[in-house]
Amino acid sequence: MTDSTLTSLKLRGDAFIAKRRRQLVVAAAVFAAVACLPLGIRDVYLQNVLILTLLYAAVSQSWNILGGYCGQISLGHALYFGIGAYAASVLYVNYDIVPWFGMVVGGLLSAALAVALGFMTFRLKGHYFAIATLVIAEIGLVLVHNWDFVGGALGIQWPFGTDSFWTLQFARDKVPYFYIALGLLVVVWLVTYLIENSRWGFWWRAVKDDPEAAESLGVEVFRSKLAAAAVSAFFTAVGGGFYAAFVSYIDPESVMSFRFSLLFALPAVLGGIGTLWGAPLGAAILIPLTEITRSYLGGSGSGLDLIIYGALIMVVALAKPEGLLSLFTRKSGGKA
Amino acid sequence: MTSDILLETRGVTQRFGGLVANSDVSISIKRGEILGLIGPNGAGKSTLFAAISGARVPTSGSILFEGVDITQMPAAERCRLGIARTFQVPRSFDSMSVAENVMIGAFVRNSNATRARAAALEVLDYVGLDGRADATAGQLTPPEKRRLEVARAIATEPKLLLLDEVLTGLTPSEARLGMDLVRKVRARGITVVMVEHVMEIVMQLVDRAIVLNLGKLLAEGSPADIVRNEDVITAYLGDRHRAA
Amino acid sequence: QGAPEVVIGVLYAMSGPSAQVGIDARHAFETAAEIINGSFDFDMPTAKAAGLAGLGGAKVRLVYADHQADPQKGRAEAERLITQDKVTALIGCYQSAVSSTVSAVAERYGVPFLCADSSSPSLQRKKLKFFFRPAAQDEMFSAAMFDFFDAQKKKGKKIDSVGLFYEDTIFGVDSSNVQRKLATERGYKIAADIKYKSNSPSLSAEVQQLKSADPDVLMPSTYTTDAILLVKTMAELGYKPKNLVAQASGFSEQVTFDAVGDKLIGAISRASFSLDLAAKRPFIGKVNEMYKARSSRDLNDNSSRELMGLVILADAIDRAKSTDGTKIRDALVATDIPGTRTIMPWARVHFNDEGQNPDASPVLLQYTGSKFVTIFPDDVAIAAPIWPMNG
Amino acid sequence: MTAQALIQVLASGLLMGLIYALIAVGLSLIFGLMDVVNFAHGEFLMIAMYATFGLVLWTTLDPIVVAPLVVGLMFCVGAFVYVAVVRYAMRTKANAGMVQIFSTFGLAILIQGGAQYFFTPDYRSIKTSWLGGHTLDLAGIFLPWPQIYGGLISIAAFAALSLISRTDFGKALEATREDQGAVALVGINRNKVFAVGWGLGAALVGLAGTVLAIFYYIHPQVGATFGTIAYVTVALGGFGSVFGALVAGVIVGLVEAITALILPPTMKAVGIYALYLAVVFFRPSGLFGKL
Amino acid sequence: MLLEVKSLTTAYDGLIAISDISVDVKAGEIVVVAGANGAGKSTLLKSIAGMERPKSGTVTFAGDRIDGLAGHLITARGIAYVPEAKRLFPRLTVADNLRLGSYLHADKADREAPLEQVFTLFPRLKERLPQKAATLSGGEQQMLAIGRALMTRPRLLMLDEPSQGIMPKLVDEIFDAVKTIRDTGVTILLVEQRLVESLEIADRAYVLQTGRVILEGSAAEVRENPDVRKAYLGI
Ligand SMILES: Nc1ncnc2c1ncn2[C@@H]1O[C@H](COP(=O)(O)OP(=O)(O)OP(=O)(O)O)[C@@H](O)[C@H]1O
Ligand SMILES: Nc1ncnc2c1ncn2[C@@H]1O[C@H](COP(=O)(O)OP(=O)(O)OP(=O)(O)O)[C@@H](O)[C@H]1O
Ligand SMILES: [Mg+2]
Ligand SMILES: [Mg+2]
Repeated sequence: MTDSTLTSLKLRGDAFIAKRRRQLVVAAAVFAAVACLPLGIRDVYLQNVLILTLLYAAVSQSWNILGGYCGQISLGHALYFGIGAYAASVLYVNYDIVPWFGMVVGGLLSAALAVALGFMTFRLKGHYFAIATLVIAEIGLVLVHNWDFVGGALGIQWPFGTDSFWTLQFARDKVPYFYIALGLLVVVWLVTYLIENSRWGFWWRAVKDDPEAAESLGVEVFRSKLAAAAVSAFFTAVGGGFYAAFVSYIDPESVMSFRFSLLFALPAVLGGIGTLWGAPLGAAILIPLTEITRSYLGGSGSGLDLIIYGALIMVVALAKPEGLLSLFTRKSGGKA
Repeated sequence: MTSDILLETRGVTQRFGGLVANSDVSISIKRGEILGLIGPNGAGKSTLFAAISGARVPTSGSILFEGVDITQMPAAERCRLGIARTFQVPRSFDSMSVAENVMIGAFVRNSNATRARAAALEVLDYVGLDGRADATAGQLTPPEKRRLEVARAIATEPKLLLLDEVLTGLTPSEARLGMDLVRKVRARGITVVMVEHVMEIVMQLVDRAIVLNLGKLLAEGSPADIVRNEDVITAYLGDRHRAA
Repeated sequence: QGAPEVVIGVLYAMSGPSAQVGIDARHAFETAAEIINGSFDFDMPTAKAAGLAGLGGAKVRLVYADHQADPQKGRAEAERLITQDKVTALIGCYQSAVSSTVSAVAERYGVPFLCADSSSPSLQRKKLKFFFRPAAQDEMFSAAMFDFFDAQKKKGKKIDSVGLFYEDTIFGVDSSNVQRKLATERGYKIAADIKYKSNSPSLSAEVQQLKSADPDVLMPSTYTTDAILLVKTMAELGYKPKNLVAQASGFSEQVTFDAVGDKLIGAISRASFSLDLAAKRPFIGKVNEMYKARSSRDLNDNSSRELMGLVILADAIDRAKSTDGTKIRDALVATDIPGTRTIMPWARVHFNDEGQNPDASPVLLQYTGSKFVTIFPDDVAIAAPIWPMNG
Repeated sequence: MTAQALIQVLASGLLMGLIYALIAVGLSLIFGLMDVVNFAHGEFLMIAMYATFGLVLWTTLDPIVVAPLVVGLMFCVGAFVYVAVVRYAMRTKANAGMVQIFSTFGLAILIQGGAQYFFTPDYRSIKTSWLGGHTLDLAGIFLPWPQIYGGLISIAAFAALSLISRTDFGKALEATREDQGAVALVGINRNKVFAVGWGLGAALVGLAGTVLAIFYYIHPQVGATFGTIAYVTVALGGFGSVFGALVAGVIVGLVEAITALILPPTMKAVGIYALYLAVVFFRPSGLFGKL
Repeated sequence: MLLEVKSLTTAYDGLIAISDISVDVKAGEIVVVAGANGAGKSTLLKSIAGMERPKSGTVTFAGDRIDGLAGHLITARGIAYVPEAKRLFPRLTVADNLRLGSYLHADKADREAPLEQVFTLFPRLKERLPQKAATLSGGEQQMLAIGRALMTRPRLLMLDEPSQGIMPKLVDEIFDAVKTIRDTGVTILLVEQRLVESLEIADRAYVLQTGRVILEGSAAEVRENPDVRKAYLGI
């Protein structure tokens, strides 16, 4: 190889590294800006919306790891969310174990379950897989519904306590929740960022595009899927644990219903599937919209809020099928 | 070097329902050679590639690579051992860029992304696709996709490279460049098996040819012998070659 | 003009499967607000004076929020109503799960929450300071049912076994837990104990089990959709329960009876309300007319509780002479309204230390094919029960 | 439980299974044959039920009589939804599946909102009809006439669909599913083919709606009650197989009924779900799947 | 003139692939288009077939403008196109693929006659009728693609490198077949890299380079052109 090609290679490598660095800088700027939001937004309701947005961004990004990067469209992530919520709640309410620990336990449980279920479902392709995940989550929902130890249909009410960072209970103050949710999003984003440029990240995308070709190029397809499922389930469950602490009451329907599985996928899809910023962007648009249409139109009972909400999802999905993120990225061969 | 046989198939048979695509095929591939695998359409060449590369476990028979039985080994593991293949119908990762496609191959030997990228760019340069490194693979024309297939396979740094009709659809001058590339690959110490229907290429490029017909081994020998083989002419080459 | 306004937050599901309840509730609250804000010659608190006399004739204004039956949304909406709309008090929420999170928010913000129509006993057990429920809860309702059975037994009717049939929600499970306990305590055999999935496409297998068990009394706890499906399926499979005594809900909705025609003749439901009372207290009829004008249906178990709930809340605010949460709370604690001044069959309205009105005596109503008649307790009954229900 | 009761449960399960199959038949066309995800399938059913209810109220005719009208109307609804929504979802190159899921999910919410807006969230039901409330008593085994009617309609609908899928048009549907761009090479107008396909799918679910309206309650969320079961039924039967959807529907009905006897009835869906998982574990493309 | 392409320009995402190309095909002719990889041969055919929308220029077929028409309408007018990537319906059987070829023809004779022709041309297909197209060997897929195009009973058949992946014996047969097809009255526009063989059967030829026509003429003229000889003759 000639010297000139070597230098050109180096240059290109550098451009690539520069791009990665630029992504980090952008992320730092965005997250810093978001971190300043509570300074301006004092209204509890709006803070509540912000927290939900961050939470959905984080959970949707977790879904995106399996669904967007690895191409395994899960319609059952409510299961992992529920496990996180229940683990944190049961450990805290029944055993007085701080929810931080419960979140991690829920995450590990979910990751383990995701791997176990993966042995069953990852042989399935396309819709068969999607329906299998849906069905498994529904089974989970029914079981929890009928499991008295975790409160069954009655759910679990978190006790009132004094405000404390450890128990994640703040009576009126939303700001701590905001920063915890932001922290969660930052962590999930960073993990995605790091994996994206690792061998796993590339393997996942190869598995998504063409598993058979990937296999012939040394990609451990099955293990790739398991790994993606585990990471994805872990963070989804952590999000669930946070949600339980945040709402301080959970019941099966309110953390595990099928609707949630869809709502976790929705921001990533609308924002841009398999991208670093798609899920956060999707959540930033979708969640405030959901909350605000319901709050300001839902009270009438006319169904108008649903009409607007449904139409918006439809319009966004159709107008920018590759995701809203494509509005921000230059039209080049590369990805965002 | 243990032996000069790199890979051996023993009685490989592949059935699809009533159809026998490979029937008791036993061949040996010698280290360092360029072996031509030819035969009529549907003779079972691609099927044999699938068995060797691990895409499909044969109905019966066994496959030995460097003396180790790999018949049941998953494709990914074979790739790490040093077997790489291209697909006759190109199967690129269409959402990724050309360079990223090749990186997937390069990850077999480099766990670090930056190094994998450097390796991938080097291979692209080598096969002459460097100009398209940042294009999305989905945008490539069929001949470009075939070249990408080759690049990806080379990036896995194989010992054995299975090329399934990668030089079709080229003008003669382009085909010449392609043949140079295959020779360069072999010069790196990579054993090459290629399926090709264009006899002008096969004749000039391969050291040895194996002919399959109706799933069975029909003939084996130097290219010059093969084209004179009456059975091969009847089954495969046709009258024009008899005249020639 | 000039008169201060009292803003009250109303939380219901306005979309989703139980949206109709929310919409009916809206009409009930609007009727209540009309009574409070206008001047009516009803012997009911806050009716006579226009507005709240204690607050210089302040008018009540209602702000509605849709919680979509989701506890999280209920909580968020409650916070929004408190912080943005600066509501003085909250009222709601039908679904017990939502009442649970809303009561927690109310407690944290020191805003009274009047739980109008959730009947889960677990709500009051949290001993919240700002939680008040003027109506009965499932324990009281179920106790009334079993009191009725005991009375029937005394009269020589055969009631040995009961069949519990309940949906797998807080409402169903809570209700069945109480009923199971009471049945055991009072020596009734539980011939069937069936928890089913709410909003099922079919109840055939469940009904077949009921039919096989054939209890003396079938005691369903179901929402409207399943009530309709249950009754239709029973008819289809040729199962006529000997008696049916329902935990209201689906069996107090007019639509259920409309949907199933004459199949429910003789069915008994517990209730908080009976239009029969209008004979004794004529203003009840007038209130009902006002409600009917808005919603084109009669007051029922739910809407009556909602309407009365707002009146009781307004009365407390009136007496508190303030919109301060704590003061209203104190006024609520001090509430003491004789039952005759309500539209309900209650003995009295006052709150124990759990915020529960222990004297919200329930009634049992029997459907005669055209209307509901009160059959229990005896002091308000206007007819003897038809028992067994099919004559 | 007596043997008679057991037979009753199985018979009810069978009839319900045929109803599930009838609801799934339209989906097996759209989802199974064309491989387009339609998350608004339950809402199509709901529209058809309201349409039946409205027409019955307006014309005072029997639901069976107005059925053809509803079916025709639903054909238009289906074709319109394709032309106005799904066509755009199918144009995309990247993750078309997800775009379909969410555009039809949005549509489902919109339709629910629309139903609430126009019809209020109240529960409706058709009070009198020829079949409603009538039951066939076979030696103590009760078979409700509406369900028997539904079962027959279901079988007829499947027969019709399997005939359609064998025609050129049926093949054109499958070809368009395989490669939307390539069908032009043989002169197929993919938009026309798919619009008609959606029309037929909606018409079939419309048929289910006219049957359900006789004995089921109607309200804006009623679609959700049947939606999941319909998806599982189609997948269980196997994508691409019309016959599979019919068989799967019946199996789902029976398994559900049996599960309700063995487990607490609240868990009866678990039986169906577990069955699906078991089947695809051994046969990754469902019972009779071709795809 | 059956097909008249005038100053056609087509671009992908703004990148011009062919520019200002004019090509004529008379009824009954076999016209060959040649050129290096990426010269724009396939793009030309795609633009005529309506698979890509040209930026400017016109395409006239049998006197009617067809540029900008949807692909299926162009097929309906009698242009069949076998793309380089074949575009079969992979999970449909060979039989169904062929059957769909005659989608436009309701008449039984219109369906059966070409089928006979296809089976005579490619007996292999007849053996493979119930097999899914995706599992065919590469060469069989090529046969099926040509067969499917013939089933549309075209007036103009456009073939993009039909000899690709075809065994030598059959390559000759394919060229013979092309001639036979022409003799049944179908006009042929052929993109081929095997220039020698194709010029043997062709009437005229065009040579493209980087999106432009650099040479056109009768088959003999093109064969004798020194640049062509250098690029195409002998490996
Ligand atoms: N999955 C399968 N199911 C059924 N038949 C198959 C399958 N795969 C291949 N075949 C058949 O097996 C035979 C051998 O196919 P193969 O692809 O190996 O041929 P080939 O020698 O590579 O031919 P070509 O030169 O045309 O590519 C063909 O007739 C093909 O139709
Ligand atoms: N789908 C596409 N997207 C972007 N660019 C394309 C696309 N298809 C072709 N091109 C570009 O257009 C130019 C012409 O391509 P075309 O396929 O027409 O060439 P060709 O002459 O058919 O070559 P080949 O012999 O390789 O088939 C090439 O530079 C190619 O890279
Ligand atoms: Mg091959
Ligand atoms: Mg080309």
